[in-house]
Order: sequence, then structure tokens, then C-alpha cells
Amino acid sequence: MKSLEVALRALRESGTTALVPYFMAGATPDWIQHVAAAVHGGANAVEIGIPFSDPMMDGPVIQRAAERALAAGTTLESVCTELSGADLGVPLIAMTYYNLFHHRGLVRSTGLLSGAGVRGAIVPDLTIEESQEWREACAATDIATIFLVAPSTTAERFARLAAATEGFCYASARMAVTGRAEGGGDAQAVVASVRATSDVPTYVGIGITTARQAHDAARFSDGIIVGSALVETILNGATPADTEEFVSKFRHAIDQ
Amino acid sequence: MKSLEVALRALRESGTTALVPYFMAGATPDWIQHVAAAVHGGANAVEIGIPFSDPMMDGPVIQRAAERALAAGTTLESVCTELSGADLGVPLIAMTYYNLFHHRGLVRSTGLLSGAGVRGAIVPDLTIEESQEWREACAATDIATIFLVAPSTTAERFARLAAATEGFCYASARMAVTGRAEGGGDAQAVVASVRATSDVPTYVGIGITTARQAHDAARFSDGIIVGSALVETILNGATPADTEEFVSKFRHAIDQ
Amino acid sequence: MNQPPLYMDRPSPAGHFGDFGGRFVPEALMPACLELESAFVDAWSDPAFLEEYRTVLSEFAGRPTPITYLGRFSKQFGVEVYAKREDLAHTGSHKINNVVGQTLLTRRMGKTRVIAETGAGQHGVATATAAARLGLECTVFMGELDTQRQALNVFRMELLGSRVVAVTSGSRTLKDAVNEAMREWVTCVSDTHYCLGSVMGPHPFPWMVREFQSIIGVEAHDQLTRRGVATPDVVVACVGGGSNAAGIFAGFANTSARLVGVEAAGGAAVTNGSPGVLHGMRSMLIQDEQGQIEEAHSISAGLDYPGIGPEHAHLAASGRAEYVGIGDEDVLVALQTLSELEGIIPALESAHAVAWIMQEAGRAIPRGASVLLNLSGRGDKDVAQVREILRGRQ
Amino acid sequence: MNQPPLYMDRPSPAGHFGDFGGRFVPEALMPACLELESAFVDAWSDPAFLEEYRTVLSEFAGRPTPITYLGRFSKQFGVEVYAKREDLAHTGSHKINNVVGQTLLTRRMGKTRVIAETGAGQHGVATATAAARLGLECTVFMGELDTQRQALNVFRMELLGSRVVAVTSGSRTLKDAVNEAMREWVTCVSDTHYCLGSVMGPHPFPWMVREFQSIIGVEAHDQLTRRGVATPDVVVACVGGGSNAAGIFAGFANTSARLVGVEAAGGAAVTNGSPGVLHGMRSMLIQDEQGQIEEAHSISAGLDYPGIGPEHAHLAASGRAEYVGIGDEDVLVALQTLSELEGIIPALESAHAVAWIMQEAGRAIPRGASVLLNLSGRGDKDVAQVREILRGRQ
Ligand SMILES: Cc1ncc(COP(=O)(O)O)c(C=O)c1O
Ligand SMILES: Cc1ncc(COP(=O)(O)O)c(C=O)c1O
Repeated sequence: MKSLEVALRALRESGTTALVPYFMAGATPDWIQHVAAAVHGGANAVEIGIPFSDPMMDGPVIQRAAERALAAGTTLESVCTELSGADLGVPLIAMTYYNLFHHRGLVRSTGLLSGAGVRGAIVPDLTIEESQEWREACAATDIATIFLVAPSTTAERFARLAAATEGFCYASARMAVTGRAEGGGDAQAVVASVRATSDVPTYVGIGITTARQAHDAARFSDGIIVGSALVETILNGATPADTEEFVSKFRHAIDQ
Repeated sequence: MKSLEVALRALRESGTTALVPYFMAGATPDWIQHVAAAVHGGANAVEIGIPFSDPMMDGPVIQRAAERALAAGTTLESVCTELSGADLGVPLIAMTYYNLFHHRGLVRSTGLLSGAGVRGAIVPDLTIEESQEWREACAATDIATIFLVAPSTTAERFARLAAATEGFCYASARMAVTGRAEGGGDAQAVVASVRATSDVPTYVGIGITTARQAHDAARFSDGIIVGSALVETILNGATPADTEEFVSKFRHAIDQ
Repeated sequence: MNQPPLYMDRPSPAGHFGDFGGRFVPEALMPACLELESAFVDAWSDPAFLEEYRTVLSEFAGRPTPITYLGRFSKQFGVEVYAKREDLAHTGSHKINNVVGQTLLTRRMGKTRVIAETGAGQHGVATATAAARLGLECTVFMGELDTQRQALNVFRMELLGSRVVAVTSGSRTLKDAVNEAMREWVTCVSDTHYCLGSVMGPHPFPWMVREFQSIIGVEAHDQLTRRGVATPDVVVACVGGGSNAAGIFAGFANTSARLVGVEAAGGAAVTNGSPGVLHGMRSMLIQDEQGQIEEAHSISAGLDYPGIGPEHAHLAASGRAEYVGIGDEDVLVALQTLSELEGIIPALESAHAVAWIMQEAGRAIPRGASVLLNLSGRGDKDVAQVREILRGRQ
Repeated sequence: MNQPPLYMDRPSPAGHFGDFGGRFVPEALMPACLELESAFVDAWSDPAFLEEYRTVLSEFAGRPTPITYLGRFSKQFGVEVYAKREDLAHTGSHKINNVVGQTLLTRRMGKTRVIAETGAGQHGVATATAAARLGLECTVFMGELDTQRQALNVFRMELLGSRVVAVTSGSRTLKDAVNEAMREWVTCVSDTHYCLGSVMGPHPFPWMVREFQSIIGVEAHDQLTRRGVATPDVVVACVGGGSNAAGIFAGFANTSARLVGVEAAGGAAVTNGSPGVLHGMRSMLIQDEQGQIEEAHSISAGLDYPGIGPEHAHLAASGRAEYVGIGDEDVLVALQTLSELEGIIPALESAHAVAWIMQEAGRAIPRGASVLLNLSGRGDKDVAQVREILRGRQ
């Protein structure tokens, strides 16, 4: 079992619902301070987005963040260098599209991530069917591969994905790309479907934009991922202190 | 034999090569003074163009004259009224397109023309094949129907057209619409073809723009028709006195 | 032993259809008309020519064009409409049928050049196309106003290697382009064929163009037969000069089908015109009390012609076909309706026929009747114009 | 017992063509991809579906398209060129073949709506057309830049009853429109089919679209056989995503014909690209050293795609087909040359293939060799642009 999963299971054992904020690396020059602030604010792990030109699974906010980061010259290498110089104290989970790893070669990519202290990877366009090579490359490292499940996922796939995912299972709250909060989500049903087949920690993301939603989702899941809502404040000029406040608000809502 | 032909044959007998200038009725308010001036200048007959919206056989100058005349409200009726008030002293030959007559009815049209003293009609889009009704309508009047021949006319048609034409036979100097003077004409050959089959007076027109050309054509034909060159000077502001001078220049060139 | 009259047969030797047709041209052009007539008569009975004409149409121009049953449109209007898809022919309308025939004939006559008139540019583009294929020189006359309104079609013709001459006389539109083409033809008949674009002009053009277009009706009759609707109740086509209508009528002239030609209300030569002589023919024309030809006005440039082919004048006079006028507003609605319901954007010209069906379904066309619609061309050429009009209203 | 490899057969169960293809999509879309795959497999072996697909193509879309022997062009360049005339298909290109298939499948799956991406608008117009015919709701995603460059095509889609969404992310062109369509699809898979426009995307799209386009090659093979040139020496097609090329190659993949795909030099995914993952597939892509996808640049919007369908990547890797790049200048000359010599104005996309023939006749194509050219579309959509370019030079 990868260290990420060991940590997250322990967290659950301790009765804590995980809070995992998402940051786009390089979207602002001080992005890593924001990450550190989030940890102060009560994050249990952080998702580090590595910008890709064609973020098929992301809504407008994260697209904009990625464009800014790319325009600023951010690369997988630059992100890894920055991360390896920082000591953030919580597990780091990389989130990006498969082409960045594919292009560099999987062994080289996992080496880079490992060297930067990354403990998990979310690759939303990497289906379980196509993931064998990647998982083989990760096998030699401590990087957990985290799979998503969605409201459209079928029973048979829930079983396979829950069995394959490492660290936690990422449950999409709704049929949407990141940053869309409209309409009621199916998060509870999705989480239940995972639970029916596996005891892996199950976190809810995609569509959690308010502390209230985080509070509600915390009632039936093991963790909460908040992305676009936070990224948007940062794009709009939030300081690391603002980010700390944002995260601690979510922290409190979850813990209530 | 229509009186026009009697007159024109007599003219030929007298050794005179006819000069027939063309005027667009209504192109200028004083158009009829121009006609009178031309008679003073030595015209033996005049062609009176009656403006039609779609003058298929005419070049740009006469088109422009027709447009002006139409814009000024010229109609077949108005032309006939003006002509019947004038005493011009030479045979008048109407020239226009068939639709104006067709539209009014042929009997009514020939009546109008006769009443105005018109003695001949040139209808360039009325083929001999389609001319029977028209000629029947003219039969009851003294209006001569003048047919054109062209360089493309075949031997068989030369014979038929020369036999059918009344007054004179109109020989196109070149394959062109009115007002085009470029290139050498075939006038002499055309005239010869008519002469080979008939002794009807044969006049050359279409493409005679200079006194020099008139002089040359007079050597082998019975008459000269000059249209666009004269109409152009009138459109450009020539006075009746200018027209008289223009015509007498041609007169002298022909008679030399 | 009363034989029923045979419609759409050969005209009289002088080119008359009843009281209409004939030849009203300068003498200079008569030999060319006669030469053309005999060349056509000869070619049209020469199996080798017929074979080549048909082969070029099928291998180059995309014939046969299909018949499309307009399912959603039919349901909405309660009649059974089949569309003959001339919009799918090369260059986007039925015009190609005629120019393929005439350019082959040009070569057969030993001529090396064609001239043509064009209004919106459809016939000009078609002529330029067929001329390019055979390596014939081509000059197209187009009213100056039209060259401005249809600048892209001017460029198309130029791309195809043709020269486009802007005609500055008269109303600077289609009828003036015809005048100018005739004038030009006078100067160059020996090596040049005048490729007229509709069933108009002096004999043999109205007959010849109808024959070259009759493939539309012949195909349609055959295609409908194979679908079990051999004789539709109504055959409808738009009418400018009348070539697409003549082409489709030719397949049904001697059947029980009602034949309906739809003119633009602003250029309805049969409804609002009177007999007259223009462009080499005696036919129905729009003219003022003086006998001066009037300008036609329509949203569709291809119907902006003040006359109609003489055979149509005859079909109208004899009662064999009916002619109706449709206004611009109804045409716009018809274009939108057919686009939305069937995924076919018709030419504005063709949309006149569509509009008539929409107007008369359940009235002059009984519910459930079968209607053959000649979809003479595609609307791509018109979308910019339609867009401007509809935007102007928002 | 060495069997020669069978080209353009079914991909592996996971949708791989050799090293390429597969499915790289969000989990949310996986069930839709699987549903689509099984619906397609089912339909494609159902004689009733095949019959309907073929009937709609023939009665609505104008198939079969002819093969035109390009006589004057062939003579000038010393090779025997036959053009498959997809320019004559309804809406002006081969795109209609695919959308007819996919919209019929949409209805069969019980879905009532389609979405599509489009670059220049050809696939968008085709989708809007096929959707209108079936009464399906349709939304088309188009880069904002493209909606401005191709405003008339936006209007065409609207006329056909579709909604056009301008995509403001990324480079605001085709690849961003694909991203946005995928994002939209995530939200509405239950009632909406994503009607992808080329042999790209996740399995089963590359295979399914090739199958729907293979009618081009099947017809061409049959037509050439009837003319006595069953197997041409060379088969050449332009390649954006690669659907027209895949369609025509499919008829000749297991013959001796040389297969040549012509990419835009500024978007030559095979020549200048490297393996990568984008838009649901592993294929050849243009990307920078970081693995960020680059924008393609071409005079023809339809080839402005930074990737190529995975089956082409495989055909290239296996050596069965060659891929070459042609620059904008040569394309312009080719468009003019074909127009003047043959009376066919090709789409700028298709002109890439023409240009390659002009460049290689007597070189890579031996004198006298027979060449089958896929004329994927007509140039009408491009004449305004070409005119601007050529005028800018005078
Ligand atoms: C599509 C279309 N239909 C009809 C016409 C009218 O011509 P005709 O009446 O000769 O068919 C035109 C003329 O340009 C046209 O382009
Ligand atoms: C005429 C034409 N040809 C080719 C293409 C390129 O697509 P594909 O490579 O899928 O055939 C397009 C795309 O719009 C097109 O319009």
C-alpha cells in the first residue's frame, strides 16, 4: 500500500474528514505560498495542478489558471523543482493530463514527481483501461494512482475502479467538468456505490464550491476536494492569508 | 413601289450618293432643329431613332442617347407629333426595335408613322422570317420596310433580303453594332453581294464615323448612313449649327 | 379521331411555340442562329453526341441528381413532397445541364470561344466551368450592379479562367447583360458561340435549352416510377427565364400532372406581363404602356428577368401550365422552413416553389396530394444576403 | 503460413490500431463510449440500419458521387488523374457521410440531441443538416475566432435550426472546440450524442467514422473497376483529422495502391509531430518540448488540427501509407490550376492533395501512373478568403 493511502486511511481512523484544496501550479508567482497557507488553514493534503494546454476535464476557472501558468513558463520540471524545495508537511497529489507524462516517458515522469515529494497522481483522461503502463511505472515508486468515478459509472466499473485506485477514490459529485456547481449532485449515491465494493477512502470533488456544500458532503464521505472556488479567488488577487482563511472556513464547516 | 424607293432611285439616277444622318429623337430638346440643320447641310434623307429600353443593335453612344430620350419622356407618339409639325423636306425613316410597334399593334403603329410623314422603317431585330405581319400592315401605307444585310449574310439570304427590302438595302459595313469603327469593314463585299442579286439602292452604314470613311464608301455604294459619330457630338453639346457643319463636311467628302 | 395535343414537342420550323418564340435578331446573327439550329438538330440525333453529353453530366456534373422525399416538411403541410435535387449538381444548380450541352456543341461546331450573360452569376459560373473543362475561351457579361452585388461570383469565374465584363448600360443588370452579349456576339459569331442561360432568346435557344434541361424531368419521372409515384399530382418549379421549369415539365407534359411555374411577384411576366418582343423572341414581358421593358424586382437575382421563355408563354396560353407569383416575404419564410425541417438550404429562386407549396397545401393542392418540387439550386450563394436581410430586422 | 497483414480492419477490442488509438477520456464519458461502441457494432451488422444509412446517403446526400477523369490536368502533368467528387455531396464535402451515419445512430440509441465541434464550419453545417432532417436538437461548438472568420457558416447552422456556441478558451479554434464539446458531453451524455467530425477521439470514433466514410473508397474502387482501372497506382487525399483519407484508403488498403495522405505543412502531425495523447486518443500530435499541444497553422481551416486520427498514425508507422506536408503557396496554385483546367474549384483542404500531385508528377509519381484523388470538398466556402489573399498581392 502506497504511503498516501496509509496516511489517508489513518486520517479517517482518527475521525477526520480530509480537506484537499486544489492549486494550479504557476498560476501566480506566489502559488506555493498559497499552498503553504492552505496547510496552515487545515488542509490534510493538496492537489497540485500542472498546467496543460488542453484541459478537457476543467471548467473556465481552471482553464484560465492553466493559461496563466503556461504563459508564465510553468513546466512539469519547474513545478517539481519548486515543490522539492518546499516543505509543506502534507501529502502532495499531482493532477494533470496524461500527455505531459506520456510525452516525457513514464519512468522519467514518475521519477520527477517522486523527486519532488509527490505521493499521488490524478490523471483524469487516463482511463483504467489505458493505465497499465502508467501503473507499472508507478509501481517502482511511492506514487499512488487515484481514479475518478462519476454518476454515470456502472456497477461493474465501480468495482474495478475502487479496486484499482490508490490513496483514495475520487467521486465526482456531478456530471460536469470542474467548477460547475449548478444543480443537485449525485455525490452521495456515487460514494455509496464505491463503498458497496471497497473500503478505500472516498473523497468528493467537482462541484464543491461553498463551505456549506463541503459540510454536507462531509456527512457521507471521507474527504472533500475544493478546486475552482479557491483557484478563482487566487486568480482574482487573493493573498496567501486570504487562502488560509478560505481553507479554514471550509475546515470548520467540515468539522462542525 | 413605295415613294421612298422612288425618291432614292431618282436620287441615284441624278448621280448623287445619298447621305443619311441618324438622330435619336428626344435625346436633346432641340433634336428636331438638328434634323433640320442636317437637311441644310446636305442630307438626302434622315433616320429618326425612336428610343427603346433595350437597343440590342446599338453601341454605347446610341444607347446613351436613347436613355436620355427616355428619361425626357420621349415616346413613339411624342416623336410622331413633333415630326408631323415639322416640315423637313427630305424623306424620314424611322429606326427602332420591333417591340414598340408590336406593343401598340402594327396597324396603329404604321398609322402613327404615316401620319407623321414617315416614309420608311428600319427595325433591326425584325428578321425577314418574322416580318410578314409587319409588311402586311405597311402594305396599306406608304411606309417602306428596309432590311439590313451583314458580312455574315449568306448568298441565299442576300437574294431574299434584297428582294424584300424597300427604299434601299442597308449594308452593315462590319460585324458590329452601331458606333464601332475599329478594324477594316467588309462593306464593299456586302454591297457587291446585294448588287449581284438586285438593283435596289444599297447604302452603307454601321461603322462610318469619319468623312474619310464616307468618301471611301461612296465609291462603291449608293448612300452613306452616319449615326453614332453625329449623335455623339450632339450628346456632347453640339448646336444645330455644328450639326449642319458636320453634315456638310460629310457631304463634301462624299461628293468629292 | 381527335389526337390530344402533344405538349413540349418540337417547335415549328421557324421556332414558334403557338404564338410565341421565333427569331427577332439582327440579320448579322441570323446565319449563326441557323448554323446553331442545324448543328443542334444534327448533334441531338447523333448517338455519339448524346452519349458524350450524358457521360459528362454523369461523370462530371453529378447526374442523376437524387429525389429526396421531404418527410418532415410533408408531414407539416399535409402533402407528399418529393424534391428533385438540382442543388446537388456541380456548381450548385440545374444551370450546368445546359452549359454542358452547349459547350459540347460549341466544340462540335468548331468554335473555340463562348460568351454568356449572367445575373447573379450562376449561369456565368456554370458556363465558365464547362468552358474550363473543354479549354474554351470564355467571356461573361454581367450588369455592373450585379458585379458589385455578386463580387464573389465574379472572382469564381475569374478563377475558372473566364473574363467578366461589367455592363454599364441600361439598368446595369441581367437584361442589359443579355443585350450586351448579343452585341458582342454580332462581332464574333464566326468563332464564338453565345451560351444562353435559359429557355429564351431566338430559336433554337428556347428549344435547345429545354432539351438540354429535359434530363431533369426524364430522370424524375423514372425515379418516381421506381418509387411507385409515376405521375405526381403536381409538378412545381420556379421560373426566371424558365429553364429549370421547362426541364422538369418536359418529363410530365403529356401526363395528368398539374404543372405550376412560380414567378417572382415582382417579375411575373405571365401574370403581370403582356406579349412582346425582346432578346430575340416573342413572349410574355413586363413592359410599360409605351412598350418599354421594365425591370423585374425580386429578392432572388436569378428571377430578376422581365420576360419568360416563349414555350412557357405558350403553355400558359394553352392552359397546359399555370403560372403564379410569390412575394419576397414568403420566399424568406420558405427558405427558413425547408432549412430547418429538411436540412436543405434552397436557393432563393427555388424557395419560390417551396413557398407556393406552403401557401397552397390543403387549398389548391389537396391534402395528401403528391408534389414534385424542382429544387433548382442550393442556397449557399444566398446566405450572405439572407443574413443581411434578417439581421436588418432584429 | 504467413498471412499478409490486413489493413484497416477492426481495431483491437480496446480500440487500438497498433500503438495508437484507445480511450483517454474522463471516467464520466466511459459509459457513453462503451454504449456507443456497442450500439455501433449492433447497427453496423443490422441490415435494416445499413439499408437506411445507404438510402439516406443516396436519396438525400447525393451518393454515389461520380469519379471524374481530369483530362486536361492529366495531360498537363503527365499522369492519369481520377477525382472522386465528394465536392458534389450534399453540404459540399464528404463530411455528410459521417453525420448521416452518426445521426441515424443517435436516433437508434434513443437520444434526441447531438453536439459537435467544428473548425471552419463544414462539419458543423453537415451535422446541423443531418440533425434537421431527423428533427434532432443540435448544438455546435466553434472557436470564437472561427465564428468570426466563418460568420456565414455560423448563420448557415442557425438557419438549419442549430445553436452555435462560441468557445472562448485556449486558442479559440478547433482544438478548443473539441475540448469544449467533450466538456459539454460530460454533462449530458444521457440524452446527447457527441457527433465527432473526423477519425479521431476515443474509441469507437476513429473506427466508426472510418466505417461511415469507407463508402467513398468502396464506391471509388467499384467505379474504377468499371472503367478498367481497378487498382490505381496511387490514392491521395488530404488529411486534417483524416476522415476523407481514411474513407478512400479503406477501399484500397489491401491492394497494391500506394496510399498518400497530404497534411498541411503547418500542421503535419506525422511529419513534424510525435506520439501523444489528446482528445481521447493516442496518436501523432504537434506539441512542444514540454508536451503542450501546439496550434496548427494552415491556409485551410479544415486542416488546422494539431493531430491526426490514430489509424493514420498506425498506417504511417507500419509503412502502409505515406504522409507528406504541402505549404500554403503550393495549395493556392493548385486551387487555381484545377479550377482553370477542369472547371472544379476544390476546397483548400482538397487542394493540398492536388498540389502534391502537381509536385510529384514525373517524380514520386511515375509518368503515366494512375492516380485516384479524393476531392474531399468544394471551394465555394473558400473563394472569399482566396480572393482576399490574391488581391492583397496585386
Ligand atoms: C437556382 C436557380 N433557379 C432558377 C433560376 C432561374 O432560371 P430558370 O428560370 O432558367 O431556371 C436560376 C437562375 O440563375 C437559378 O440560379
Ligand atoms: C473539404 C474538406 N476536406 C478535408 C477536411 C479535413 O477533414 P478530414 O481530414 O477528417 O477529412 C475538411 C474539414 O473540414 C474539409 O472540409
